[in-house]
Amino acid sequence: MIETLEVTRQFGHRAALAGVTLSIPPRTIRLIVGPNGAGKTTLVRILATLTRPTGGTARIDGVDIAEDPEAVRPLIGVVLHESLLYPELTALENLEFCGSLYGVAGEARPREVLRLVGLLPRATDAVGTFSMGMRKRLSFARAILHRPKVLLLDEPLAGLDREGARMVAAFLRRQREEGMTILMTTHTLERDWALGDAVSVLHRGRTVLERTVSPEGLPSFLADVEARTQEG
Amino acid sequence: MKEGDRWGPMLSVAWLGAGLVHVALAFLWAPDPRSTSWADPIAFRIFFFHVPLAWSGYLAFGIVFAASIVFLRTRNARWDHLAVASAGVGVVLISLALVTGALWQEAETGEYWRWDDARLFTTFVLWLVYLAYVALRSTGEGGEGEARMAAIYGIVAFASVPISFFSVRLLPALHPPPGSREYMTPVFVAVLLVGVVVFTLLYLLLLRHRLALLKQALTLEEAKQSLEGA
Amino acid sequence: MNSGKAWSIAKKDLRSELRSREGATTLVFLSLLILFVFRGILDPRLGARDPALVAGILWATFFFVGTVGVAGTYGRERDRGTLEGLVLAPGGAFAVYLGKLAATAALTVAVNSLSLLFLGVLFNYDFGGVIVLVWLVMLAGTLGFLSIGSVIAALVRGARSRDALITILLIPITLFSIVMPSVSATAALLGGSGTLTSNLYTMVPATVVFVALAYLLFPFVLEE
Amino acid sequence: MPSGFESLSIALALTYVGIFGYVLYLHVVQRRLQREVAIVQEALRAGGKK
Repeated sequence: MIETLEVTRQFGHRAALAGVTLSIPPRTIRLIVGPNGAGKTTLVRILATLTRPTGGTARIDGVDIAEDPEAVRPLIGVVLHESLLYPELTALENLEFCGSLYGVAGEARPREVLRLVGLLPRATDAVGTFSMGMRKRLSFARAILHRPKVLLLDEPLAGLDREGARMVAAFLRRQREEGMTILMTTHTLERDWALGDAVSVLHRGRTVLERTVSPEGLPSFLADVEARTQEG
Repeated sequence: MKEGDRWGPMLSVAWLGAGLVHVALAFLWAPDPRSTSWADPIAFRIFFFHVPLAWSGYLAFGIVFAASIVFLRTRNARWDHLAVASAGVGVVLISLALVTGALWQEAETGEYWRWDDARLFTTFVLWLVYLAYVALRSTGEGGEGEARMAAIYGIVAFASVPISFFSVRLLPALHPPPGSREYMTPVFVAVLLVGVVVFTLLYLLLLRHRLALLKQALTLEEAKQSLEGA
Repeated sequence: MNSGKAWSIAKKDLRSELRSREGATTLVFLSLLILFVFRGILDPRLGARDPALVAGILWATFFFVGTVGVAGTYGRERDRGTLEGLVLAPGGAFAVYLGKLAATAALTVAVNSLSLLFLGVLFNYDFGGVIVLVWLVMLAGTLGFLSIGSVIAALVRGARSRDALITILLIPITLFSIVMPSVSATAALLGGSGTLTSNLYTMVPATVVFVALAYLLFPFVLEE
Repeated sequence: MPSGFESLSIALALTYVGIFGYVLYLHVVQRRLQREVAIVQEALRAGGKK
């Protein structure tokens, strides 16, 4: 469960986020759409307790991220542009290290998540030898290693080929079935439209529009977005 | 100075007046001929400038330290601006304190610099630390990243001064500074206090100038951005 | 602060280091380079017997090896974007500090020990029975230096001119609080006059204060 | 070794030259920034943008 109320982030007179209000129930995938520089990455980083919000409040499963970031961290799995992986270590060593940070001991869970993303055969290969797509899938495995309640994904499908994107999409749908709350930013709405349950539009740091996804609803939605972001 | 600025001119006039009084007193004060704790009675008067300068330098860096802590807590850019301005003024004051200190040391002992004079030594450490702070500020990145970096360094740096003082003071090569205290007559202390007031006023005056300059730079930055953005 | 996290990070850093050996080779070559430079300019007959000079050479080497070592550990994490993974994990920022400090200290102390050996060979200088105490002073000084060196290295990890910045920022803070006391302690040992205690006496509290500062400030340091 | 009086006057001179030099420096930079702001604002107005 993710709830934010008028979250802002600014320094001096520059406002990266001017007021983001969201409410994302469990078992849903929320797409966050907006041009580059609208504040998508800043929003993910704030919810992931990597960046401090300047104003407003944000709660993950009821825990306020500003007041108690330590309590939020075990609840969230994060996938950023960087893969958070060490190239000189093997896939298994990376996951075991990450497991030790989250109190997940041994190889069992790491092997399980490797199987989930189809990388079990490459468990003992150095991550440095992995392709971009394989690293992305490994960072998904890393994100769910400690069984978080919420997944925060910053343009997770960016740079993936069709096959890679299809695998990640299937993976996310399965996580949704298991009760995960998923927030995912994207700037290629056309391709990811079917994946989301609802879409929030971010424009100049503000949430300006929200719409539940329906298969044929894309064209009308795009028109509304165009209208809403013109007079901004 | 902006027109709505009542304080500026008053502060400058007050400083000029007090400054002249201080210089006059420093010259008129006659040392007690009997006491022997300094070699050259005339040059000793540099003390009336060295100590107030060093004091206002320490004050400046104390404010950088405090402003940095408040900035880290509140993230309000104003405190960061205060820290930058105070550091800039502080480096100037401390540099003058070092120069006058060296001149005074030379008049006393014939050497421009002696490591075992604890006061000169800690003033030098403070000067070095805040040159590094100013160097850090001029990496030119600007924005919150640089401000946060500088705030944290401002705290660590200020804390390192007493550490350096105690660490080196106990070195065998060092002995406590020469000179007994019997020259601290009431008149002497009075002149010194006037000096401290004068140079604290000076610090505030320079700080206002430096803050005004910073504000100007920010308006320029804002104007440029609105030019690009529009 | 969760010590398990600190221990895992230390183990990971050392494993990465053994796997890539990138840090170790740089530091060993740096140490050799500095010692060769001193060896080049000093005629062993007259120069190298003076304890203060030998102590000075040693600590110049230790200072730069420490600076480059600590810069590397945070620099690599920042450039590869893996540092955020450590911030994301529960257990607090201080655990990251302790974990990386332990790994860097292990590597730096190893290289500094080699430097003692290199100096002995290059200057055919016999430390004699006092080598163990000299090593202990090296250990104390290195830990003291790295305790604040890590904070500064982590602080400027993202700055453009970070390598220059690290040296500029570290010198004023560590020169008088850690390096000079270490030099005079080492010189005292090599010269036979035993005022070792007064210097260690000053370095230990300095290190304690630096670690306390790290505890208070590291959450802000790691913020991006 | 300069006499006591020379040291004192040098110290005094350096102190006040330093102070007024710094004030002058701040003043000069302030003037330059003010001119730049005026130029940028002019460009804004000329461009007819908001």
